[in-house]
Amino acid sequence: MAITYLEAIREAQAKLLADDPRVFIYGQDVGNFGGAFKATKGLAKEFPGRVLDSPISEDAQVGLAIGAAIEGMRPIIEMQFADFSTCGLNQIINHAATMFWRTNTKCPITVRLPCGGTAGGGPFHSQSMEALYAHYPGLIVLNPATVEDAYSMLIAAVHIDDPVVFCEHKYLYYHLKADALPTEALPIGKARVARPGRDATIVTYSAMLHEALACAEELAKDGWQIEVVDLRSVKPLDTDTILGSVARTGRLLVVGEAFPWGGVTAEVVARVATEGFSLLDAPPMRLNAKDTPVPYHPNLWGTHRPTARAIIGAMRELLHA
Amino acid sequence: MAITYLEAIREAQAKLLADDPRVFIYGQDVGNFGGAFKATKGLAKEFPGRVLDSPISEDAQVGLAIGAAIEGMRPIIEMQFADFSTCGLNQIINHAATMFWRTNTKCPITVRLPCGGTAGGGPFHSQSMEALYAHYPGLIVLNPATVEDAYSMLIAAVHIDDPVVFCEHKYLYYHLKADALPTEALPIGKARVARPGRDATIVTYSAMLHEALACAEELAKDGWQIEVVDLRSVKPLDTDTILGSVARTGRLLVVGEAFPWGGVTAEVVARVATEGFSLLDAPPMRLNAKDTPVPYHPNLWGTHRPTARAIIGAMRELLHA
Amino acid sequence: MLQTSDVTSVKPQTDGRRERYLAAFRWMLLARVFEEKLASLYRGGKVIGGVFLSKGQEALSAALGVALRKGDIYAPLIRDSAGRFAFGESLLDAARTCIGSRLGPMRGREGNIHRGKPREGYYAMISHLGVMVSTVSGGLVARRFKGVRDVVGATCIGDGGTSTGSFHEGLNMAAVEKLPLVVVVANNQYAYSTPTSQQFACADLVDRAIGYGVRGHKIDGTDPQACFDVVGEAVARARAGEGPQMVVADLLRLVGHGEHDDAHYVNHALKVSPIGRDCLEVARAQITAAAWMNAMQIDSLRDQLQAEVESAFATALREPLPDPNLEDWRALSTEALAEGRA
Amino acid sequence: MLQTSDVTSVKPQTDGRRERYLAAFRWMLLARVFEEKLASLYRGGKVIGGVFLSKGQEALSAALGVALRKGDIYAPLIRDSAGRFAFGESLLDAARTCIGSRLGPMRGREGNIHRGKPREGYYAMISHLGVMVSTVSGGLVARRFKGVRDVVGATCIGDGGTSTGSFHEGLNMAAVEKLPLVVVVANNQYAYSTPTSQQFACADLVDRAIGYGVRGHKIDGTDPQACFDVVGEAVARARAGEGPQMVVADLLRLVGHGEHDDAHYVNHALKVSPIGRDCLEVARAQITAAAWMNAMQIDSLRDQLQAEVESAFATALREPLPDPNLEDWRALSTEALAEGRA
Ligand SMILES: Cc1ncc(C[n+]2csc(CCOP(=O)(O)OP(=O)(O)O)c2C)c(N)n1
Ligand SMILES: Cc1ncc(C[n+]2csc(CCOP(=O)(O)OP(=O)(O)O)c2C)c(N)n1
Ligand SMILES: [Mg+2]
Ligand SMILES: [Mg+2]
Repeated sequence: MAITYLEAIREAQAKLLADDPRVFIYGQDVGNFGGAFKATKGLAKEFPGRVLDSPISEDAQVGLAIGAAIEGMRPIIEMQFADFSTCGLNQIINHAATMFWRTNTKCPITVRLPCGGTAGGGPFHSQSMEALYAHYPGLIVLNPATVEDAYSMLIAAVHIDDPVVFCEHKYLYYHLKADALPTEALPIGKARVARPGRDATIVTYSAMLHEALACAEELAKDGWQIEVVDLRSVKPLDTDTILGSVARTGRLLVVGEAFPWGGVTAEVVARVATEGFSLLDAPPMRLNAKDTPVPYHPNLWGTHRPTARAIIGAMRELLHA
Repeated sequence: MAITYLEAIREAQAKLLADDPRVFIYGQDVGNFGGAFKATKGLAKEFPGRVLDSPISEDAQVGLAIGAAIEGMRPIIEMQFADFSTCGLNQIINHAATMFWRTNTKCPITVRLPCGGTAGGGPFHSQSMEALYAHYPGLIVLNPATVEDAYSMLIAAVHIDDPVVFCEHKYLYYHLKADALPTEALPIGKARVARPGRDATIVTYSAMLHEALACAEELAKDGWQIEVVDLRSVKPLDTDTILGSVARTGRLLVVGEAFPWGGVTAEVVARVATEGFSLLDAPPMRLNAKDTPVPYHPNLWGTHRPTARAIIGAMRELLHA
Repeated sequence: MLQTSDVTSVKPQTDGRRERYLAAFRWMLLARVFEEKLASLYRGGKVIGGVFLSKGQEALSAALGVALRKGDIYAPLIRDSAGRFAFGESLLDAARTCIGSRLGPMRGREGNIHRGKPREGYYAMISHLGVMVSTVSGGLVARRFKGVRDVVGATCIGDGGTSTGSFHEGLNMAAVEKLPLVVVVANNQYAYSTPTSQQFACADLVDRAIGYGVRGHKIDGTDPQACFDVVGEAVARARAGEGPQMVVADLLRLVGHGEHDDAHYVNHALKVSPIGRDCLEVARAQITAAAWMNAMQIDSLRDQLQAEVESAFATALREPLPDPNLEDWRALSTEALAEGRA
Repeated sequence: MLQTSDVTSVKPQTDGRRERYLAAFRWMLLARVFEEKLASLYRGGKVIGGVFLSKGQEALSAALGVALRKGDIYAPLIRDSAGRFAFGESLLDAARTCIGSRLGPMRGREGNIHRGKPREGYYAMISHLGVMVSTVSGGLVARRFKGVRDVVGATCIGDGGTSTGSFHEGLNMAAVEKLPLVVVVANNQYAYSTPTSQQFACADLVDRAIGYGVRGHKIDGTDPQACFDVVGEAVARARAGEGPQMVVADLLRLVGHGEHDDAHYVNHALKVSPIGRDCLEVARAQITAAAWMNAMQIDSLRDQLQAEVESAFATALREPLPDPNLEDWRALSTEALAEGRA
């Protein structure tokens, strides 16, 4: 029985609600409706009173979660789209993220952000916001790229005693399927070598993992062995695994779907350059989305975001550098 | 007659109001009171009806500026502290920044952010937020480090047809003095070699420029010639000037006052690593604030942020690498 | 101090009434025909992304569109096809945007409801609900600076949108500045699937007006005549310098949140209650009762509008789609400052 | 539907009145003495950063502090020394925080008003105004999940803070969830330098209550007895399950926004009007008029409190300051996930 990335997120929440009375879900349309993407489908019925519809008030949604967390609950906040989390960002980065450091009080909230681009999504339903959250101290930012990680990392996220921004990719919701839910998982904070190789390393995360794997597959036809590292969490960032891979291959391409200034690709390249300079046999490379809002029409969107084809282009350059 | 960084900002606004009827200022307590830091002192009286007190509504303040800009005005929004701009961030990054690209309509707003740490400021009155704004397409992010730049870059900012986030550093408000206001200036987007050298390059901006210069001064006593590059604007980022300096020195340290994950230091190191790899004689280095909120007490604050002493420590490492 | 008793009750204006009504009706009908065509194209896979329709809200939407004039500012929301057309949007531009034509005002960069021509006073919404309240206010501040009088700025919002901080900050600010702003709240009983009972706890959203110090107006949004009269009065009061006006109309969204949504969650009792009336049917009845048009004339108007809609979509569908190679991939208007990196 | 007429007028409770009054008076006086000392230390350069005082607001602040019980949730704001003490904050912790002592609850990481002990129901404000409304609501939701009854959550805000989107979203949400929340608005006529005329346009902030569907209460904030009665009633109503309560008190900030501010902008007419009364003077008069204490007893109480304050600051000033080398420089509680890079 195949299970999708989206179903995995639903199942993780079902398990969390079943196993832990401290867990509840609060978000727009998450109740009887089951959420804009159906990530909470059936949960309101299965767990009466624990899956609550909120008004359209992202700031208050996060504020409510913070208060509940102070009192020992484990709230999950669903943002309808990651893009709307800008309206709750202040509570996330200034309130939740500073709570433990300021007051020695744990603030275990999980904010689920349906993020990333899909065809026809446009500028306000396509954003990847990990760079904003990862910049601020006190947050953990997770970016599952597989069905298994979507499931196990969401469960882990809610168990973590700190605020977690859980970036789930909308493009993967239906596209990605696995045979079964995982029974074990890598710990949070560990990256994973998704495909071993020896000629070059692609470091990436979330939906871009699959573009990178397609690139590696394609280049394998020419005899190239490309190693692909799936970051899984962008904060903390598993520098050791990245450096380990670069030590093996000597060549690095970092791929992200977010905007080009700053962000994950800059942080990864900067860490490798500062901590693993001598491992590099060629200049490292970055591939990001373009420096404009995310376009609505698929004709444009397909060029705005990195695709397997674009990654192949960059990789050929890197392999010959 | 000495003029401070703060006075330069006031003078720039006085000149803008005098020269251009499209300019007005909107912000909390900017009217008769002259602003929390007195950056608009006397302007409400000098320019009746054009310097308006707003309610405590950062989102609406920016929204108002956007509407006025659509209609051809040149609004300046003062945030009382950069830290509170999180409450107006959505309007800045999703509305102002996307306006031209979406609708072909110019959105010339300037948002002034009194940013950076001062003794006793604490977590919510000390932040450097350039990384958040620079990540989003459609914004220009300026960071003047000198009295002259505070003046000329603010005037330039308001003349720019695009939304500008103007990061003025509170620590420099009173600490920094110049003899006179400048009559000419480097164009926006150009970095400046603030001190020439040949042994290593420090790339930095805003208040950290002065810590970097102090470091260079100190190391000069040992015969080291440290080149210091003042970015002036972090978006656009003047990669050419940075690469030019690294080409001369072969060694790079990037210093910022913001949090360590991502941000300006990552972007600069990533650009040099990707575009100027062969220019580097040693691994590049970064120095940021620590990965916690900004502490209140000066004893802690002095360690949280990079200081000349910390920069000297890093530089000695770099010079011997 | 404004008291709830100041809430306007319908005060019909009688001169030119027939003309105004029929003009508005035409936009209502055009919106309905346009949206039906759009829905069928969506079902046929010709529209990418979301399609959000306004069935049941055309009277309210048109009421605002016809009350505004050229030179006013208008920031419509999700369910405002009628108002957009009434304010002067061309059918072709609407079709182009929904189809993604490169020649449309949004050039395929944005789609569906996220369209506008800001420099013509027709502001383009961003998705984040509530933000247009302060933005329109800013446009009005600009007009004030320029000494322009007799201007009105209007924006639309749903019951759900009133819960946003942006709505609150914007309306409060407009009240402080005494701007000629009209905020039209379409209380269509749901925000996506969320019923008003989970959205607010006041007895009536119009009760909020007093807390902002603005005049509140209440309408049965299914009654076109009431919509035209009350929205018209609110716009007139704003124009006359009486400060912000807040209009709250009760009605029901007669379709899903978007065309992907079957709206199974809508309470059946609401559907069969007066609030579930289709304003277009009511308009038809009001028009024929007043003998302003007969059924045949209405049908033939509908046919004519249908032909215009078909022709607009036929044109839009033949137009070139956006081409990544023709894009400059630049978010800044200042070319010299753009980085353009990927 | 709540009408403005539901706004509570003072309904004095008479049993235990003297005890309640004198208890509250003690906290008022302690706050005043504490803050005077703090101001003098600030002038002497012993306090780093801002100092924000509550002169003129002690009665309102104390009223809430004494109305709450252990087990309730309390999120005070800038001008709540009295309420903080009444809720149970130790004088030493207050002094330590202002001085930056390493041994205080904030360990020198935060200073002045940004203090609290969340796990004891005493939430620590962040600077961004308005956010505590939803946060306290969240605490109340947690209590509801746990089946805890008879609990109240309260937070304080200023006239300026009501303009924030956070305030709106939080209060609306609390109303939807019918939480036992009390929001006390100190309308002290200014937000920093901004007069209420530039902050809101409603005749009275209490008019907002109806728009949220919550009960509004209005008080003369310079009248201690009125404060104790009305705030007490609001808390009792919330505790009894009547849902959120909004209390608006009119008063005047008798000091600058902070001690750096000479408040020259404050309208003289307000200062000499009844709203400019010092609630502590009024309390003194009310107490002596009721013959609950005489002037000498009050003076000696003041002396006693003064001694306590001196001793608290003397201790705090002798304590070690924060030491960067003793810090773990870690924002996460989960050590294994912290990066700790600089
Ligand atoms: C700030 C924000 N949060 C969430 C959304 C997602 N969203 C889009 S439409 C909608 C429902 C809007 O309901 P309402 O305001 O009542 O308007 P209606 O759709 O009923 O016309 C939501 C939640 C949004 N657009 N903006
Ligand atoms: C969101 C936000 N914007 C700006 C500020 C800066 N600020 C701190 S206190 C203050 C004035 C507050 O006025 P009011 O709410 O009336 O409280 P009062 O100081 O009068 O007690 C301002 C503007 C802030 N703390 N939060
Ligand atoms: Mg609705
Ligand atoms: Mg105030």
